[in-house]
Amino acid sequence: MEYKVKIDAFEGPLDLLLHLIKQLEIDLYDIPVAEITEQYLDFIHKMQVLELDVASEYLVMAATLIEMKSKMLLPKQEPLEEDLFDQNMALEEDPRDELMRRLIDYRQYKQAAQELKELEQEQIRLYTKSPSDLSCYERTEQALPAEGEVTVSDMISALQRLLKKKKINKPMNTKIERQSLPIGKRMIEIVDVLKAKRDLVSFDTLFPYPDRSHVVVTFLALLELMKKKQITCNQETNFTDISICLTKGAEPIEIDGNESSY
Amino acid sequence: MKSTEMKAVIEGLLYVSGEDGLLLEQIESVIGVNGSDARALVEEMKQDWENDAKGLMIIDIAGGYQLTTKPFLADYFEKFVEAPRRSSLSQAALETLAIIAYKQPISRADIEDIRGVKSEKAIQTLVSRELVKEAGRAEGTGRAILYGVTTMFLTYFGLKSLEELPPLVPEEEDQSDEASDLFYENFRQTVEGL
Amino acid sequence: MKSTEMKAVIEGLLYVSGEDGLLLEQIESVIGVNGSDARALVEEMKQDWENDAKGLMIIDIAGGYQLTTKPFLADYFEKFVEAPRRSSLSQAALETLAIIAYKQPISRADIEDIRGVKSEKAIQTLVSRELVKEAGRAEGTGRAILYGVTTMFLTYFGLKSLEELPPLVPEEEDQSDEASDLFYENFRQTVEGL
Repeated sequence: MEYKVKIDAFEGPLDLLLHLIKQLEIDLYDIPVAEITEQYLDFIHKMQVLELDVASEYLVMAATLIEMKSKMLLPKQEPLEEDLFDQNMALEEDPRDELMRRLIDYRQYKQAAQELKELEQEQIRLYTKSPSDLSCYERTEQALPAEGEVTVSDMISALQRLLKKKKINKPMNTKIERQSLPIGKRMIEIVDVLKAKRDLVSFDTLFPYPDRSHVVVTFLALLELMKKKQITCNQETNFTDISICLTKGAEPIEIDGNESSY
Repeated sequence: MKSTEMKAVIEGLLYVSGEDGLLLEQIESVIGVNGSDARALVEEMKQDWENDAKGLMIIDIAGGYQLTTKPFLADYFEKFVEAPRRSSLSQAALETLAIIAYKQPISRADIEDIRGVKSEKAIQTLVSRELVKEAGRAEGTGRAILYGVTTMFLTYFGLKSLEELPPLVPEEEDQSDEASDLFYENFRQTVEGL
Repeated sequence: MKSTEMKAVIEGLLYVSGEDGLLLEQIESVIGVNGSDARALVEEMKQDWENDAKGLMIIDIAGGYQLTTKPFLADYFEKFVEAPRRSSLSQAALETLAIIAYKQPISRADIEDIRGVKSEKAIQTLVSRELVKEAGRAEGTGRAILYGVTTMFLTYFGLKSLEELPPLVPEEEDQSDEASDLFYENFRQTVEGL
């Protein structure tokens, strides 16, 4: 028989205890130590039967519970008259107090974590973009911030953000790849862009995606358009940017959008 | 400058700032208005954008504003960005983060004391996601690292400030926890079936 | 889907794509319309946005569209980069600096390859602030300038030497908590193996 257990693990012995307390409908402020210890040990024991690696924290808690149980079993000493003050102190020293305090404490953070999770789930549905590069607006003579204001970790986190951004953009590229853009379609697009600009367009702007097949298709489309005398390429001198425009007075041609799929 | 133009400038600033968000002071210094006027403009923009043809909205985050997409777009974006934008935090990380947020500055030992389990890995995750940072050193021997939350923490959970954190409720009964109930039930059945 | 809603989705997509731009095919696949309808919608949006309160506009790029700020905002961006901000060096500068520090000697082309954007200005700024310097020339044609960090860089970040730079750890996939994972992983395997 196969069991598909679909849950998160207990977050530790306190979490497990809280769970048992709830399960057994126990009052957290008056824990029956014997009962809870038995249940806890039972659980741990069964995990061991299943040959699970029981984390040491669970075993430490087991020991604590056993110790507590034995303390509770010790006969209470009759207080002497002169110890009246001490007796009050002793009353407060219920061996369960420490555990109760920890459980209550832990439970409130567990609840806070739950609330954070809800906020996270709302927030995760909102998308933003990474900040734009505004360095072109910076004046180079601008003074450097004081030493210590910028740390190595600022630098590293900037780099991490960059890598994260690249990772996010990746799937979009693979998606485009799979669609295998026909050269004809790309030719139409290029002509559209050139028409819209009514001006010289730099070579680079026609290659906005660092996606290999997109680059290849764009390049082939440009060659095809040149062959058909639809576009003209200019380059002032060696190694300067190439600019492209529609050939003036060229006879418009019919482009088959599905032509030679790459 | 007319207020329409100011809005246009704010929109542009929000766009270039992206996920970093735009501080109120930045709006003030760029368009030369005071804080309350800047705030009023943004509030107006928020209202202007409440129509169906707008896909973007302005949210309040730590000391300023951020431009984000509206929640209903998430369904479409899951098609667009095939990987989830960011993985959500594990239960361990969330618990650790809650403790740090409410008790900061706090040492690892104190966190582990509250959780009852080792939390090194969880803290490391939170630091690497920039939700938590070193916030000083404890006095005394060892000078343990103390942790605190970052501005990113506020942004991540869409909070304006730490005061917006829901108050801790010690008395309330534990919320029913279906996940672990199920776990426990399955566990019991499995064991009994052995 | 109504056309207003489609516009909202396109606006959201344009925003999230930012400077990378959005391909027409992407619009088609996300909202499930054909190319000419998508194009018509964007053209309508362009017109809608021709009002003074809009700081953004849509421009044509090869095969698609890009959201960008209107040209008149440039003056404000100059003020903006000088306005107080959270991190005192821009993301662009920090990114570029980090790449140079870890990969030096490195050419501008290689930096741009990693960053995916033009980086001439960022490098120039870093050079003028003496954090980065020319550190030789590449072999081969062109003999591109190679950049490296300066002694000033080390002083500035309080480093004795480059060896003190922390090693780069690729951000792991979800680093969920070790302790509970071990506990649970074992349990799951055992249960599934029954």
